[in-house]
Amino acid sequence: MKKLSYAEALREAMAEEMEKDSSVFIMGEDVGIFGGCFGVTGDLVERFGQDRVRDTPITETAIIGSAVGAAMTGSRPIAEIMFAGFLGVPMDEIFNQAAKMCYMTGGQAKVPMVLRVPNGAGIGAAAQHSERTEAWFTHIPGLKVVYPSNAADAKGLLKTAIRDDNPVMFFEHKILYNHVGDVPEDEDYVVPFGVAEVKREGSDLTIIATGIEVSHSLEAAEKLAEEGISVEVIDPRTLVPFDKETLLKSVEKTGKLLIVSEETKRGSFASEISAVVAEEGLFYLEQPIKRVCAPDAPVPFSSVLEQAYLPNPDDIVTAVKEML
Amino acid sequence: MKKLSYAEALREAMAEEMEKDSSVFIMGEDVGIFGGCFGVTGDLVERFGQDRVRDTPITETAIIGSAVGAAMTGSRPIAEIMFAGFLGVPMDEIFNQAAKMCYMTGGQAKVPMVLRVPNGAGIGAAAQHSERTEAWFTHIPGLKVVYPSNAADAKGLLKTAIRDDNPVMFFEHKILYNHVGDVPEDEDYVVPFGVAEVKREGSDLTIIATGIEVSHSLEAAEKLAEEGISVEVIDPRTLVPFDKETLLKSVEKTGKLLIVSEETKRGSFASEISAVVAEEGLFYLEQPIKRVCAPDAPVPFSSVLEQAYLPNPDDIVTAVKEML
Amino acid sequence: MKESKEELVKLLEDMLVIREFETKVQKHFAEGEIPGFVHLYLGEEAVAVGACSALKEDDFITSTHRGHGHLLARGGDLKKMMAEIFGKATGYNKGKGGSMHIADVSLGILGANGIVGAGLPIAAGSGISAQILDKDSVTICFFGDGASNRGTFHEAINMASVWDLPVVFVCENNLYGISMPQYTNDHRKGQNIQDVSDRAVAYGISGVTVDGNDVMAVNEAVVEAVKKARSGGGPSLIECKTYRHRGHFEGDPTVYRSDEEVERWKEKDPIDRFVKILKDQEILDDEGYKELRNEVKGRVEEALQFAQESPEPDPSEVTTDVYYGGAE
Amino acid sequence: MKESKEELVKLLEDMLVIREFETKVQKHFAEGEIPGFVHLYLGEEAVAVGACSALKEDDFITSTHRGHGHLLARGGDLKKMMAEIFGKATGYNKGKGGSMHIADVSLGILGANGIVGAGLPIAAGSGISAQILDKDSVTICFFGDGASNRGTFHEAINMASVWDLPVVFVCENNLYGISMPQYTNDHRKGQNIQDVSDRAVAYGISGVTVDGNDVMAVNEAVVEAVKKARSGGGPSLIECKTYRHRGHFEGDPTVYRSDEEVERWKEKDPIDRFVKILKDQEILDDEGYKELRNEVKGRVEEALQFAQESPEPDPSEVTTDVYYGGAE
Ligand SMILES: Cc1ncc(C[n+]2csc(CCOP(=O)(O)OP(=O)(O)O)c2C)c(N)n1
Ligand SMILES: Cc1ncc(C[n+]2csc(CCOP(=O)(O)OP(=O)(O)O)c2C)c(N)n1
Ligand SMILES: [Mg+2]
Ligand SMILES: [Mg+2]
Repeated sequence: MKKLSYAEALREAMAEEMEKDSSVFIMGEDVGIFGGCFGVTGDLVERFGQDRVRDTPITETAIIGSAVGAAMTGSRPIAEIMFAGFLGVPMDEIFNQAAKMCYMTGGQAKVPMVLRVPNGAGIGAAAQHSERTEAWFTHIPGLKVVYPSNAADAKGLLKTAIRDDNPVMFFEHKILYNHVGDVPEDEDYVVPFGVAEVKREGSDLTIIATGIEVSHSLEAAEKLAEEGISVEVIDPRTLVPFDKETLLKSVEKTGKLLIVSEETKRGSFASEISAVVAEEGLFYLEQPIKRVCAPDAPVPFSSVLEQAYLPNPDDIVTAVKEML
Repeated sequence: MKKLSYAEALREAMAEEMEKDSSVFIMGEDVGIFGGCFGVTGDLVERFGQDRVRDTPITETAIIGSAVGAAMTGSRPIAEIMFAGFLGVPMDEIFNQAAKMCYMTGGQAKVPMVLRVPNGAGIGAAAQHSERTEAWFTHIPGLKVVYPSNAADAKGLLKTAIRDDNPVMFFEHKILYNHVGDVPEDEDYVVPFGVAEVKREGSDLTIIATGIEVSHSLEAAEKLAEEGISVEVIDPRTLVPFDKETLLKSVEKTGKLLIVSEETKRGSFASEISAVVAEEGLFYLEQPIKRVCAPDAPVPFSSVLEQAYLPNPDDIVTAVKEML
Repeated sequence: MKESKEELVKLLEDMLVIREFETKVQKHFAEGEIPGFVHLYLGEEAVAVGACSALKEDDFITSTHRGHGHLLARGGDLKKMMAEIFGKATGYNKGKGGSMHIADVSLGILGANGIVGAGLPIAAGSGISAQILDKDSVTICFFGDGASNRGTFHEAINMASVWDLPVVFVCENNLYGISMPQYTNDHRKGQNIQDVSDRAVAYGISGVTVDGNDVMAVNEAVVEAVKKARSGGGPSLIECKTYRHRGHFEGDPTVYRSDEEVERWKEKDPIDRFVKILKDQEILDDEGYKELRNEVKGRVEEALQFAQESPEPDPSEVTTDVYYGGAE
Repeated sequence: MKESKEELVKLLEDMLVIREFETKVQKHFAEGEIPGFVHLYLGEEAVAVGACSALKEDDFITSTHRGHGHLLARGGDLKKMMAEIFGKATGYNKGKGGSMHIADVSLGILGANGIVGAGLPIAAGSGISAQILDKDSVTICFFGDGASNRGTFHEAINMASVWDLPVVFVCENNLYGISMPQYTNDHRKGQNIQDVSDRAVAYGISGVTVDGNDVMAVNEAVVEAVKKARSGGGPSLIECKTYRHRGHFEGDPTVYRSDEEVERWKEKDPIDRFVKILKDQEILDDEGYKELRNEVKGRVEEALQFAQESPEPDPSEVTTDVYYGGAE
């Protein structure tokens, strides 16, 4: 094990896969000498050269469209889009090209590409640079959707994503970039898709959360434990494929489900999780399924407003208590 | 009352509003002399001229972006995007400009625009011309999302949309265009947003559906009635705002909820509806909430596959019986 | 450039294949045997054939909604194509794609595409692969005049020019995008310039306009651009002025253009013109042409029969191929 | 064009307001008083001022992420601006927008914008309104060199040219989009042409490049373009070559450019240059300049104080203004 930040873990995953496979390359805005807007690509351009770490013009549509073309012709692109709020720009390329190409061609076309994107609020970046947009992509068949909550998973999941033969949406929470964690040293350490992790065992209530909300939920669980309330916290790690078995088993045990997400509530992936349980685990439930989410509003700028907007550990504690 | 097709009803709504308000105009691809890809705009260019019925280049991004600019400066654009599957192209303009402008400016900016778009499958148009994409937009705060299931609602809701001071996503199901129905003659006939209609009363189970699935559900309800099963069918008519009171009241009565949608299941608006009931009406439920949706796959071309892909009245009948 | 007798006759043959194939599709669409939308390539044969004949085996093309001609010119199998258009299990895409998505990826065809302008970034990406994988393959990107107004045109060509990607952008200017004329003197037009190739200036690359109904002219321009691309010289933009004989899609009443205009262009038919040249140069005689046509007709007829007799896909196929290799 | 003494001094004053305002923002950002991202306009003052001074009251502008200068040049209220940048309830956007979304819609400012290139279609739409509502207003659209590589640039200018929309597209070419140079001799560049204005050819409109650090030159070019637009002559593209003195955003270590380059450009400072001209022409003397600067400094200081003393927004404001006028 070594200590790495989430950002370093991501960089290491890319570096290792690029060492191993010369068809892997990176492209995006300011991923070269600038090192990426959040410093994730760092020194990779020095190590692998400008051909394999490509600074692009401001051209999200072409970045993703060309990633599709590169992936179809033998390369394995890792494309970075600077903010999840910009994903509307190359949405057609994701939706109509990357996601559907295999199906439309009757299984002929292989599109092994990873789209890395910083997600979420908390840095005062306001309405167009703070969004959570993963729900859109869970609604697009043909994509896989990944969202690591810690450094080890960041590395292991990104390596799996790069090796996958399908388009993978890889969300990274901005606030997590500097979070440091233990990461296995083994170069072959990978985290498989579709396997949730029970981050904390408990018997009174199940919380499911992704990204930064995993930390928030664990913090809330800790506080609740002091009051004798036992909360189980599940991190699905990948939204598509989604490990519903682990979740259903937990809900069977606890009888209560709280879904925590910084997404705006309506139409969120939190809603999807709720629907899965309402369809396949209804009789386990002793209480309504609660979603603690952001309100249905854009992300405000002012720090006071942004903090009011985002669900925090206290909100989680309150919600849990209401359910008991 | 007069008999109009869904397409004619839409055209009449636009014509009446354009007569009344000279700031209302239409733009889109082939909406002029061609009359619209599905014939909805028809002869409007002859009646209102090329200035107010604007044929655009193939330029979805500029269509929606300019609609935002026009709406902010005193006009009331009605923009047509030819297929709901193309909405990825102007997604940024919808998400980051139309939907957020009012909020970002602290309430200064008014963006009264309607985005009309044909939705859904059933005509062999394959993966990129058959999608249901409304769920994305329900997840975008600042938009209203409308989906009429019949000619009268088409007219009444479109008039409300044109008069609304906010961006409205107006989905139309392709298969419905030729459906003829009774439409009130009154020029001031409008249908308010956020008011569901109980299309058929019943006591054993509640079905909620939009667009073409309302017809399918009513057909299924008819068949089930012959077997003595009493199904209530609800059409929310607008997804945002969503009339949850009507739904919850119905579920309280019947104890069972089936959601029918041609959307691909994961991340659909069907999931959102389920989540709302699992959160606010759980104790009414005697059975798990079932979602009868399209599978998580792109829309296939072959008619055999497309029919297998789409939920039909028989699928609804089967699902209802499983729930009783 | 094509010069030998065999090469020239092959150009004609390729155009005839498209002509006969599309005529068959037209007929059977009208008879209700083909679902969905069909956009025919009739009248534009010289572009696909002139361009694709400039490529070698491991090159690539991207195609459009009007893609049958591109696939055929690239050597697509007539049977699998016709079967796909009929939505049959034996089709290239197992009936999942249909006319608008028909492709043979093994021939380097990176998809027909239902999204206008979507092929341009994909072609750029194929060009990136050549650099990453250190191959000398070139990609031809077909797109329409209408597509040249989309942002993808701008972004993809800009990217290709910045990185000297080996891509040849071939604009099929058939004067319309559905009902919208490419250029007129009033406000109803796709763009405010007569020649799409003028746009090359915006990217610092070379742009030319050629007679798209002259298969030799197309071939000559594309051969040169391919050579340049293959040797690291970067992308080019070639505009081919041509005309579609049919409506935008089958069923289009074409209210937006006059019968006279159609007739004028039919007089410039790329096949008739090329046949005349071959006859004038005594490369082909009446008999030989007839024979060639009959032979082609026979192949297309066979393909039709294959399609008609092929089985429908099994409904269980609906959910396969969502992910490559099967698993989610 | 500006000619009178008052007009010329007003140009200087407007530039000074931007200079002082941005310098204040820089300082207080560094002190941690301002959240989020801040992109300063220092060094580019001549563009906003030269352009906005060509407009009349009911004209419009669209702005960018680097928008303070545009708003100030258009007459924005210093207090409300500073308060917004501080995220206060008294700000233009009630603290909901911040630096990147700051706007005064009543002044015809259609939003700063965090999405690069988003303003171009919005400006086209404002141009459409002029036609629909039969008004003679003109819209200036500011955008960067980097933005000119986005599809929105292409689609919006194409639309504007096709319909002769009254829009003046003003490209602020400050040589970089974050770390990416606009043009170089190698593969690392935003575009393969030296002058963004060359792109006008692609739309059949006029395109010119001017010295963006010369407020008179900018004003002259924009005045002419506005006149043309107002009289139905359609859009123009004006490229202003300029330079940002600071990093892309505050906190940018600017590893991608040399100190010498920065120094070279500081020598071309638009304000110093214009002051020299005014002094040479004896329109302004040292004393007058000092007075003007002090007066401006005072106003900015007042605005700062207002911002600092203003209350934070009430948390309940989070969910208001999602829809215009309140109701869902
Ligand atoms: C992004 C997008 N917008 C609109 C359409 C609808 N559409 C299909 S073909 C077409 C016209 C295309 O014109 P052009 O590029 O000139 O090709 P042509 O049909 O003339 O060969 C349009 C508008 C589409 N498929 N995709
Ligand atoms: C669509 C989009 N892509 C990327 C970004 C991130 N970004 C913000 S400013 C910027 C550079 C813009 O360059 P330019 O247009 O030249 O304006 P400048 O900052 O130089 O004034 C980038 C890439 C963004 N905000 N929006
Ligand atoms: Mg065309
Ligand atoms: Mg710049």
